[in-house]
Amino acid sequence: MSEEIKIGVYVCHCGSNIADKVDCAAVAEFASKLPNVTVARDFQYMCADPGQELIRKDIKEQGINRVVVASCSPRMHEPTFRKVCESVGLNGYFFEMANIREHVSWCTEDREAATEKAKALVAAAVARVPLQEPLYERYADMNDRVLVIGGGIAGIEAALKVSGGNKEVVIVEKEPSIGGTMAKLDKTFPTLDCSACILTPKMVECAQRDNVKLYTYSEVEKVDGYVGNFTVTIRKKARSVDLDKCTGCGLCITKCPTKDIPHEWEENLTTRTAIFTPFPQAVPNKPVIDRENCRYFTTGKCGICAKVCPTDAVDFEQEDELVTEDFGAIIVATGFELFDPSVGPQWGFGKFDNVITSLQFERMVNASGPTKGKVLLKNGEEPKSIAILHCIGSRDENYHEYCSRFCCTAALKLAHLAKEKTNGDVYSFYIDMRTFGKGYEEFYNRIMSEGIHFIRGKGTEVVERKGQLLVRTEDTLLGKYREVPVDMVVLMAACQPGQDTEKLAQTLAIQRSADGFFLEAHPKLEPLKTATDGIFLCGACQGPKDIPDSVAQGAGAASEALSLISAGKVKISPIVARCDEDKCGGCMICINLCPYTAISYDEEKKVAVVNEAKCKGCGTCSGSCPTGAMTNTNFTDEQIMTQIEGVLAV
Amino acid sequence: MSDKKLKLGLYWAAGCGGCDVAVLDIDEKILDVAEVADIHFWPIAMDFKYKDVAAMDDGFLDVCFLNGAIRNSENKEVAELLRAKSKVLVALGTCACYGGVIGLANFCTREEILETAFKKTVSTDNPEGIIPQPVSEVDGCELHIPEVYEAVYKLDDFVNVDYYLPGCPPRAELIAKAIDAIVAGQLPEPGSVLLPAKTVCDECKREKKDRHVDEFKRPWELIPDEEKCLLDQGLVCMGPATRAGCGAACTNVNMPCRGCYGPAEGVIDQGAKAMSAVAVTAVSTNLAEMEKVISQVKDPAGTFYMYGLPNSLLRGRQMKEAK
Amino acid sequence: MTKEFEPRIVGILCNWCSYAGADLAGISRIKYPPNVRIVRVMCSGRVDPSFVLKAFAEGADGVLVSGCHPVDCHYIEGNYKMWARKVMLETMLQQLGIEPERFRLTWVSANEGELFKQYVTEMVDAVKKLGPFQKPVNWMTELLEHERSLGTAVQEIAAGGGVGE
Amino acid sequence: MKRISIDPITRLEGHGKIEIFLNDDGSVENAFLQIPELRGFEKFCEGRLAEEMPRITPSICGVCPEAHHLAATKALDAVFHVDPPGPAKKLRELFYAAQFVHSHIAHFYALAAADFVVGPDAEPSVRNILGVVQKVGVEKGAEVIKHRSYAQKIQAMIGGTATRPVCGLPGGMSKALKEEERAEIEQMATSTVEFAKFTQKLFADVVLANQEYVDLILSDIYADKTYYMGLVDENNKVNFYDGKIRVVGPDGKEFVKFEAKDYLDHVSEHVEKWTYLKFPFLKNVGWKGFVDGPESGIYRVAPLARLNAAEGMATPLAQAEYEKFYSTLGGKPVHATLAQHWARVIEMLYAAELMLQLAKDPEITDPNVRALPTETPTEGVGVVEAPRGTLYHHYQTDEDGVITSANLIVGTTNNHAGICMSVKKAAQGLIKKGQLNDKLLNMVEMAFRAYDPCFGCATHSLPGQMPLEVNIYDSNGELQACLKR
Repeated sequence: MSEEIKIGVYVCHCGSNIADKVDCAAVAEFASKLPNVTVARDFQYMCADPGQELIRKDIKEQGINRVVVASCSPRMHEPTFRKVCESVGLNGYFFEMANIREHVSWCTEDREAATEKAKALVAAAVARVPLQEPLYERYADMNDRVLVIGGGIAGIEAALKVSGGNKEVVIVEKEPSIGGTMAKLDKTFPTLDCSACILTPKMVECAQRDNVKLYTYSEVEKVDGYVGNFTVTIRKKARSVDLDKCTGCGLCITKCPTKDIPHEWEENLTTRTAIFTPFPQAVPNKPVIDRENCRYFTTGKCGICAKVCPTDAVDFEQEDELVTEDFGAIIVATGFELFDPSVGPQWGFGKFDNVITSLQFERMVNASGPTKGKVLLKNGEEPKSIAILHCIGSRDENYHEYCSRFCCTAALKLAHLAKEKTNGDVYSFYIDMRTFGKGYEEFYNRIMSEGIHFIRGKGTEVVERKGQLLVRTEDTLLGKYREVPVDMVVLMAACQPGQDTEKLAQTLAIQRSADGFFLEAHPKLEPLKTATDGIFLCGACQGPKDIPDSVAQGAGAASEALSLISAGKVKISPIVARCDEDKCGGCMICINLCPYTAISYDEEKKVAVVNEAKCKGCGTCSGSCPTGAMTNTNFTDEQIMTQIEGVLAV
Repeated sequence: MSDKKLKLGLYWAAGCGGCDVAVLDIDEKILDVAEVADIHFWPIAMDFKYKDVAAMDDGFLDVCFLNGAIRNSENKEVAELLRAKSKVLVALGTCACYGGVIGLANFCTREEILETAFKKTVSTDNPEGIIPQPVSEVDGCELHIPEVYEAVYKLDDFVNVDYYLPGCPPRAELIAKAIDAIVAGQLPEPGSVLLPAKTVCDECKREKKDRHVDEFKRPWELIPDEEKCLLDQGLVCMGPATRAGCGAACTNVNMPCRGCYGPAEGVIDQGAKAMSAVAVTAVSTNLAEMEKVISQVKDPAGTFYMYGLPNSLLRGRQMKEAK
Repeated sequence: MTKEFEPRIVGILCNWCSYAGADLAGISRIKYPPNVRIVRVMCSGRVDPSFVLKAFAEGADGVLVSGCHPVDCHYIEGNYKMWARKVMLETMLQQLGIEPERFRLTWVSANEGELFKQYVTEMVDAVKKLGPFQKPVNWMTELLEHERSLGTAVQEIAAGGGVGE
Repeated sequence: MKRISIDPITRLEGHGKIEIFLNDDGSVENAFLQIPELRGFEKFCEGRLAEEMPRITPSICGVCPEAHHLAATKALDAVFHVDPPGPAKKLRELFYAAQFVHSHIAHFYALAAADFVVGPDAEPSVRNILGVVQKVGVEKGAEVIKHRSYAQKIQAMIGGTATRPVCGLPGGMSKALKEEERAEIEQMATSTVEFAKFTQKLFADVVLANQEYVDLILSDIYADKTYYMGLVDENNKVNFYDGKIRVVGPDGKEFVKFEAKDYLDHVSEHVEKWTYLKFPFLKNVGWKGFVDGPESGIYRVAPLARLNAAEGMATPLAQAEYEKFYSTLGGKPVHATLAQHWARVIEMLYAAELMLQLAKDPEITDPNVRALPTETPTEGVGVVEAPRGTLYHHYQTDEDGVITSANLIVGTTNNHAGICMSVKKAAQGLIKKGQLNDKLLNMVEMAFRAYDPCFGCATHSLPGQMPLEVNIYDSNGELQACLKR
């Protein structure tokens, strides 16, 4: 740059806030002698109108082209002074601030030492500011469609709220039907209202709204782009049934000759056919062919379903289909899965017939479930005693350290249902009773009055002696080791991240916390955001959550997404990383360093390329770029090193 | 180019002679050079003498290639003399440009070096504890040897250098190319490095992928995959931080780069940059684990500054006694 | 008049936690030694080890780098990346004859003004005990002689600090 | 005797210097070879990773870097207690034979040949490689360039680069040789054997056919009766890469034969205050000053010493030359310093033959070139014959394989005392009554040039063919003559 550098330095008294400890006039006098400084002034309040006017006047009249204000923290007034510069046509990044209030006058006892320190900071700013480059904020266009990944209660709620805002939304659900875990529940705590009764209407609404598009039996394959401009590739798995033609009459299901396949949706408590709908209220209520078990696909013979289908909807030739859709925002609502208790042989799950999981019990007590609402042992008899074991896989160093949150209250609900259905002895083995939600403690009190036996002690082992199950525990209230004989054991298995979480985290380029759930941008202030702009979280994919919390988060995430896409434009901060292609050796060190996947590798040019819309300007890539090709705007190596020289010049 | 032949000079200061061998390695091309240029000074091959140089007018030589670092007052004086006699001075080789391997001596003091060489080494038989002296008398004959400097310096610490051609040694093709550029009068801006701005990674054909290291390995600890990046395989490699030019000679034979072509364009401290790039390949969210992995790199300063300690920000070990 | 040695320490602080923590110390009127001069970066992940070496080369008596606590990084894990560099840098500094007390990486959050004071105070005390950072005296002498022989002004490189100590 | 002043130019030239002092009669009173520098490898290698030594120590010398590379690598084999697979050893040997070809061509043609081909009393302006090329013809000059270049290329193929090889690792080599590389090497080696044969013929035609030269070689002023040291294989044949160190006495009889690891029992280094270069000597004979004979522990190394210390060459053509060598020069041992040149060209032939033999060895492309060390590193000695003499690298490490101490005794250092004696003797024999002329001075210079002294190696400081000056002072310390190279 051939232009002569003319720096204006303005030392603020901040009333007496600075002037009490710093000899502002001396600092200004010192500054006036530094290289390139044209004017140096001290003034009562730089941030007030007269102070700002001083800067404007010098820029206009004295041709000042770099501004240094020594006052408070840049975290306070940096934007103020940038605007001042811009108001008279000087780029806001030709401005630098020296923090002589928070970092000098307010924290230093000795006036002389404070003045010296203030001089050092001013010298550094004056040294640095000539190296600063003009930077400009930019905007990118914003697509206003929203993708919701996961069609459980959180995703459904989020989708409906976005749709309610008159924006298009797409739900991608990997199962043949939306509904998620909630669809499997019988009653919901603490009100004990029927789960299906409150969920089904929402599911149906998703199917019916014009601006909601459902991709069931589908998965997100690839995500490109950045906030406002995501391009998502969705794999529609071959359903073998043409959804447009199928009327959902169910004839095919009744005729299917393969009837002995374990029914996953019923937690394997019963069997299903090869062509099936997971449950009666499924949305879409249309079948899918399980190709692994279908005779047509395994032996090439059969095809009965196709023959009986009145609308010719069965399509054996169907293949996986890849579709791409564009979105401005993505909401992740992939939920959780249940811990598999067979991992710990001490609980006897998978070994003893009558040790079951909470969700199996849930299906058992459901009127439309495999036992038509009856609690039955494997032999068909009703159990006389049932043990409910809390914290299976939760709060356990060997499995998951965290508390799964909803299982205490769910266990209370199941205890109530067990008592109601069997009138037998019900034992609840707990470590602590954590009933934190609104109305939950009251629910606990109610159940306690129902004659359930609460044993404060973790059910550490389930054994069988002479055909009788025994639950072993250390009763911490009695301080005694106990063995409790029961007919049935219900394990309150932990809530854990779904198996796909890791893969999806990579696809979306979002982080997971140590427990494996997706990581929010900030646990308190940004609980629904991820570190990647435009991608939000809700429900149990972020951590264990019950229904009220999941619904609240679904609505919250929808609000985040709506707020984002409604702005119409994406603002891109000028503080970003930039790669000098001439210098970049293509070592790819930076690529892994970027938490936002903002850096990609150009195979042809063999250089790193920054997507400035994704970049947040942290400069970490720059800090480890071995060639200096990667620079951090407004924080270049040269600028920082010069600033270091500057602070040491005094 | 004028009709008159170019006047060339070549010289080494504190170096190993490898740069001169590299000049010889241009092979038959040296005969082409002889056609367009007269070599007025080249101690390895010619019988011109120092006094001939001293007698030259200032700026007599069109171009002088000087290799080797500055280790004692003689090196410095010759460098100053040749600077005066040359229109263009080229620092040839890493020692002249950045200090080179012998710059590792800046980890020690002169005293430590003398003590080790003449007293501590196991085969030395020196009951009287003699240390060679600058001036000594033997049987009435007074003998002089120069005193070595406390540290190793690069050439531009003492004289103005017009061009830098680093490499240990610079590849013969690069020397030939530089000579061609000189002959054609097509030299870039003074102060430039006569090499591409890219780094060794750009020249290395190995596949870079993972950029995450679970364990740093020493070259003798594994037989590396011949296709994959050595750094990805846990070998500390300076390739990312080293100027291109060598054609990835070391990684071609399965050995990691040690940075002999010096820093990338504009980089102030090659070792610090390389260290920063290598260290972050071990990043994890487990601080203790990370510390364990990174501590597997045993001699980071010696490794990352193997060819450029005198060119680093700190130039060497600070002279306080090692604790 | 023997004035007590006042070390000059360069503090390189991340914008979101430590710089804000230092701001809070000021806002809370917490008094601490004036020896630390702060340079702001957006994230401790930005801190190139060259900055630390540069500070020493310019005559700093100590360098304090500070970022967010491990799980709190505004940019997710920039601070872990700095930690990685720090581990290796510490060994390098030791090899280069710089006492460990002169370089420190700390975690200070935006609400830890007191902690910032504590770290600064500890570091200033420790560096005071060590005395000024000693530049390579003898080498500089050789270079200085050269400068003099050229009749040029003595460069700041030697005036930076500690020469003659 | 008093020195009056030092010419500033002299200071500039002091890379290596010989100071000759005359007495009142104008005859030689004393002579010294001084080495002015040292770079301190032994010290600054401390703290480095052991495996970096084969990469660091070639910086000692750019002329024989492979010697340092392999000595260091062999020392690492010992430090890590690992034995490289057979193919790795062969590959190292092939690589190393190429180094000898390169180095011996460079020395013989560029530096030594001028004295014989052009003549010791020729004008200095033609007494150089260009003069040699004029005599033998430009075509042959191109052959010299070509074969030196072949040797460099072979080293680069195996080692990464010729001047900074990186292939050596404890337990083997970093990369196996590919078939297409082998085929190319075979071709180049075949040509090199022919070239080496031509060189023998040239030597015979130019030197041996001229009785004056033969007399000069055998003249007493160029003879020092010292011990000789060199590596030999199990048949006591010359070997550059491996074997035992054999020392023969001035009488030509075996004095001792020892393993590399035991070198400290046999070799010590003496220190003088007037040079940075030490003086190795046979510990069991002792340092007796700069004198020859069986009572003095001074020994010599390099081509002549290798031939003297061995009982033959392991390849047929070289063996025939070996026999001719001793029959022409009057049997073993040959004490004539100038016979170094002949010995060197015989070694060139041996190296070329060895190169060809190894290039044809089916095992040379075997991919099994690495054995991974499994034991804790400790201490080790690696010895090879560098072109300029026996080279010792000795390292000790901590359990992490970080060097805790290093000791290096390099080719030219071994010859330091010998060179001092040879120069003094030649000067005494040639300079009478202060009479000096260029021929006489060059003939003094020939005494040290024969050693192909590499002070780069020796001081771990300076390059191979360095400027060296000879100053001759009269009894008043006045500079009488100055010879510079």
